[in-house]
Amino acid sequence: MLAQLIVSGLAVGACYALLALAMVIIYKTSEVLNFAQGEMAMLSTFVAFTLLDAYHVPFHWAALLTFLFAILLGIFFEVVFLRQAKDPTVLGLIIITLGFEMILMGFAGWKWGPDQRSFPFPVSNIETYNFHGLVISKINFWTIVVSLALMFVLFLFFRYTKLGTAMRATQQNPIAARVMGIRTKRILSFTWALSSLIGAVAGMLIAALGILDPPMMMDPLLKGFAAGVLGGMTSLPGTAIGGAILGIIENLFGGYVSLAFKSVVAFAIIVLMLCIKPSGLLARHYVKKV
Amino acid sequence: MVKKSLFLMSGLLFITLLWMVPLVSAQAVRGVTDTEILIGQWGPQTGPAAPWGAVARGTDLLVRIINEEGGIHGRKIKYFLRDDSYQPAKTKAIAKEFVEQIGVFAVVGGVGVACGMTARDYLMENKVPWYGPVTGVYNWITPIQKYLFALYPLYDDEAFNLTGYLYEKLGYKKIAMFYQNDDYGKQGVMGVERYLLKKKIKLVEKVSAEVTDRDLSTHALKLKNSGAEAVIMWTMPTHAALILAETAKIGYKPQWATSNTLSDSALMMQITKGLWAGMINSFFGELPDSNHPLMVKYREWHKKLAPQERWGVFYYAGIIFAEPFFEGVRRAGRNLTPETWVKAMETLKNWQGIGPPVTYGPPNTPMDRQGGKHVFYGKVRADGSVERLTDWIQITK
Amino acid sequence: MGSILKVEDLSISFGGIKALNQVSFEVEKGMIYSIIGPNGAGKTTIFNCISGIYRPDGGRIFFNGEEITYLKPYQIARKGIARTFQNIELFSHMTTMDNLMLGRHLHMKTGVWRGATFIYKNSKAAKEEVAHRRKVEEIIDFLELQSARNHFVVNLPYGTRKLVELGRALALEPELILLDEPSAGMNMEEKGDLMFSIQDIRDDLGITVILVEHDMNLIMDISDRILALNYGTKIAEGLPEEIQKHPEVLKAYLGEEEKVAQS
Amino acid sequence: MDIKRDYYEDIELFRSGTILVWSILFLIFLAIFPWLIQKYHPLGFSIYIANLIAVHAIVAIGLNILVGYTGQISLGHAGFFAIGAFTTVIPILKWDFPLFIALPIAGFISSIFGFILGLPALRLKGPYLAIATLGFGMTITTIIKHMEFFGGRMGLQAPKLEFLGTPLKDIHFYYLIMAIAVLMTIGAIKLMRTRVGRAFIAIRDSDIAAEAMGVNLTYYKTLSFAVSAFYTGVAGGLYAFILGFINPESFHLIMSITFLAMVVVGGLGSIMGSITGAALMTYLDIKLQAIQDLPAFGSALVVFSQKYMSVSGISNIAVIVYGLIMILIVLFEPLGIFGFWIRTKKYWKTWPF
Repeated sequence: MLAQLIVSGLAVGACYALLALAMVIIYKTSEVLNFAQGEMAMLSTFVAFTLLDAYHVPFHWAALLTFLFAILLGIFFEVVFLRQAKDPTVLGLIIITLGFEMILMGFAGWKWGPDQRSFPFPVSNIETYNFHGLVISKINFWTIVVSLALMFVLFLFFRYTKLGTAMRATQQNPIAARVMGIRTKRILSFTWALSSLIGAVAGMLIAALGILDPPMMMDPLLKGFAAGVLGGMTSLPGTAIGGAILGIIENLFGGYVSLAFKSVVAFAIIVLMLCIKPSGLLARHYVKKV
Repeated sequence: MVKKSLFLMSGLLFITLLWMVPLVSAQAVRGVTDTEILIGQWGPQTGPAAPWGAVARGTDLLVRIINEEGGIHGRKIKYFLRDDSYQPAKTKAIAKEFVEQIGVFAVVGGVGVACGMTARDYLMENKVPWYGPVTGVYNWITPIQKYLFALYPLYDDEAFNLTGYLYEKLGYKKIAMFYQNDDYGKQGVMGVERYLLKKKIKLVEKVSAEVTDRDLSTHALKLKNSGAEAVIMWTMPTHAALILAETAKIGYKPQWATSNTLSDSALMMQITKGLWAGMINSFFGELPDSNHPLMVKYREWHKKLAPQERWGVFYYAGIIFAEPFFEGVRRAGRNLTPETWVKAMETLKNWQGIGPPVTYGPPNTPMDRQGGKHVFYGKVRADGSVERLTDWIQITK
Repeated sequence: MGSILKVEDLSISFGGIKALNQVSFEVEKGMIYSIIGPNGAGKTTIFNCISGIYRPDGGRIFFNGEEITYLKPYQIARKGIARTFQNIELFSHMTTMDNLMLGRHLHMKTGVWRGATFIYKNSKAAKEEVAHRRKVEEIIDFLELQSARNHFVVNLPYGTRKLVELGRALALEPELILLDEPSAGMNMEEKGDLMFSIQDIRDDLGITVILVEHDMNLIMDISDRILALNYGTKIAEGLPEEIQKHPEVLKAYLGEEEKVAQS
Repeated sequence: MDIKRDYYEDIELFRSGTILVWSILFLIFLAIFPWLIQKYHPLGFSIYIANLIAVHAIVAIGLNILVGYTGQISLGHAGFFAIGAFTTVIPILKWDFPLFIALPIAGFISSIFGFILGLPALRLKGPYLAIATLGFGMTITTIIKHMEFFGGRMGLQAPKLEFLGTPLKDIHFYYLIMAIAVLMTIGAIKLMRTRVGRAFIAIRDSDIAAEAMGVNLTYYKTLSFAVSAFYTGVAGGLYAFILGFINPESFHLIMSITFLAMVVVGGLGSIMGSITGAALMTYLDIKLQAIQDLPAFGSALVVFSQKYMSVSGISNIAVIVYGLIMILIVLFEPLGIFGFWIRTKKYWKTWPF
């Protein structure tokens, strides 16, 4: 049972990590906590659902179109709402993302209604791979693979591409970056597009794991946020580790201690851990210069 | 500056507009005029509990059918549906709006225990008839309220009898329970445990899920490790779908059984990708494809009046929760007041629409205000249709 | 006159770089003591160690003979050490008056209950508040900040903000005040006024001053003693005239100038 | 004129005659509101909304002390609200405490929890504090759900209140709530103008300088959480009686977010802003339910929904409008309604120019 709990925990953790990844990319470049992340992903997933269900588009085309939609949605939010904020406070930004979350949630409810649906996904959530008695459903397995692959690609992207370096520069000092000829506005739009895209991947996987309905991302998003914080909010490997730890702890706690408190134990642990290491697992702690 | 003042102006205009939402002045009997009867219902149309909102829209269909057929005693029904997002503070505001601003004759249905409980005393104090809260808990009948008639079969008794059916008729001795950790799920557990206590055995395992949980792999493992032959499930559709997928994943296939809350087999088959087949379900209303003459009629009207709605169980439950109310209105005659309505309701004896047979009486015991005392059992076939296993069975004495 | 501040072998390093390396010095009561050195020499770091913002890796700091090395900043303030900051750390959304009133924080007693419940003029909290406002007015007069009295400090010019910060430190009624580049961003006239203010602080208010400054004229004019640092190490200490001629100091500054010339 | 003769005038509640007059007018308005409104709107509904607004205003003020004045973020105030509600109702139900004792006790219990939450907050900033407070709010409701002492999942019915043997009606309760709200507002205004309030603002603007000036960060940060929790706890206690029935399920994250929205929309660091923010957001939240019933606009919406969206989801328009209002206010009035008020005031003062 222990091994199985850990394996299932890893599978869930991979979903958390994916969402955390989407949040972290934005936080890295613009220090915005995007509470609308979950609903952006949900909306993208609904678009995919409509393409598949109502227009019978083949899955790969539907996925591609959905990714395109997610990218546009990310850019739309950045350009139409966030960019309009003059000298925003951290709180103001949070409120903007929360407001956008409500709009998206309302829109999805208005367009598709509140019913639960099953998301047609080519990989089954019931068929399993069996490794020496440990079972993992195909979709869980592929979720882990996808999140690791995405993490790796992003890592390379940030480290070695020109755009990635520009994004890092924008994060560390936006004014200097602008002086150096980096078009920070474009970088920001790009960041939102990228984040929304990753969110859409996560949304489709989560919908395929369970069911598709407007509130489907509420719980995963909070856990993703928690995983991101655990990993330090700025570190890509950190989010992977954070997600995995969170998933495993949750499952072990649920399995051996109490199912009732399973969903809040994560937060208790995070608070405790943050008290010991306030900047998360893998982030450097900056001392403010006076 | 211009942009900002425009923004502000439109904001102010909007707020004033909201203030002007039309009011209806009070009549001699609140909500009853020569030509109209006003009734209201709240239901979550937004937020996480929104799937339940279909009930309130189903009632709307029944109202339109009645109006199309000429109304009741020359009066048309005017129906007000308000969204409370499952937030009690809003429910109470809506109840006050119904009574004081719109001036309804009665409230019908209404989802949620906490939501309804904030409004119950207020409605009763103002002598507003309330028919059929959409939850099967004791809160509605204890203490006995003169103007409140409950319909929904009590979760507790339903679970008690479902366990009996599994234990006696189908011979399952190792029974586990999977429930949602709220008032609804807790009452299910109470009923199941009450039955097993009578037989002097225990649940082999009871596993609860929080309403917000979306990962049930641990729950599934616990159920599997218990080795139960049958699992009774007392959850909402989302958790039902998740737990079935998770147990299927680890190769655990017990006999599942569940409450009428999950009796929307078509929906459940769809969201569980077929795993719902074989489920033993209790039902408190006719099956969606039933040949019951009323069902045939309602389905025809549904196609005509509200084709955009799915003919799901939650939806036509809105009809079930309103039918006896309108029967009471009919029996009360042209002189409709809360008092005559209550008197008329108390004359219902084994009256049946598409729901369970309903009996009320003068309020001597709580059960005189509990209408739905029957369910029947069915088994879900592989194609999503339901094989009716029993006729209506009385579950509440 | 006895020593008011004694620093012994103070060391601190950040990520392997020694920001301070065994620096020792002693300040006597009633002095204007200056610390000079090129950028990155560790001047501000000394201030941060004294006021408790950094915890030194080694060494000890004594204030009036009492060790204060590992005390927290607010405890050190309570002992009687006030400071200003290089990059102005004012409470920007408060008025000048309120900024200075915060300096009186330690001398006031009003807590939550009294603060929330005083309504009438003769309540204890009101009386205390009024008494301390009177005190703050004196400081405002002293620094000639009347015109900025009720303005939010965000809107004030840089030089005035520097003065407000100085006033806030004075409001604490400290025995020792640490001024971190008080003249930065000021014009000649303002600098002149500031010089007199600093002297008045010592002479009229009897407060010992430690100064970190780049403006050599100002330092040489008003300092009683000077400490020169380079790369976190003490290179000289003495009277202004001695420092002016000290070969290490000249090298540190000239050396720097050479580098500047080359780049 | 603007000449002050006495230092006391700076800290007076009413800094000028105009404010005094307006404040008195507002109090008179509150006192005769039930009488004013009954002509146009039946009593109970308006009184209920007014009560709800007053309670939300107390929460918003409390939250503003923490968020606007001290600069800490909290996504867990629904937790304090729940603590307040349950710890008010339970002593009254179980041990027959009178309300005026139970309510402050609830406030203090809540502030103890605030103090506890304040401890990790000492070391946490930004997203870290957000997640910690968010977790706190969720944990509190989960604990309440699982303790039968608190009525478990079933919730608790608030007892009927009596005063000298006569049961309190909504209208009596209105005056009680208003009195408490006014007192707590004055308390907050006063507190923010004295030593403690200055320390809070100092921590927000520059914690390093505050500490160097002798402000004990540990003490004042936790104090801010405690004061904020006290306000929220008292409000929670009143809320329980407004609703008449409390269930842990109602104190969810969305509630915390709504509180935060009230504060930001009203204006960070402004007590009056908190009150207007609470009033506006509560009013909209209730009133937007009936958006389809608006003349002309409503039926147009239905037609549009039928054509392009779904009719079953039409109520979601309210959510969309609510979210949009939140965004627009933050975008165009970063200081919230309070900021708008200040600008209008300036505009009128300098009017012909």
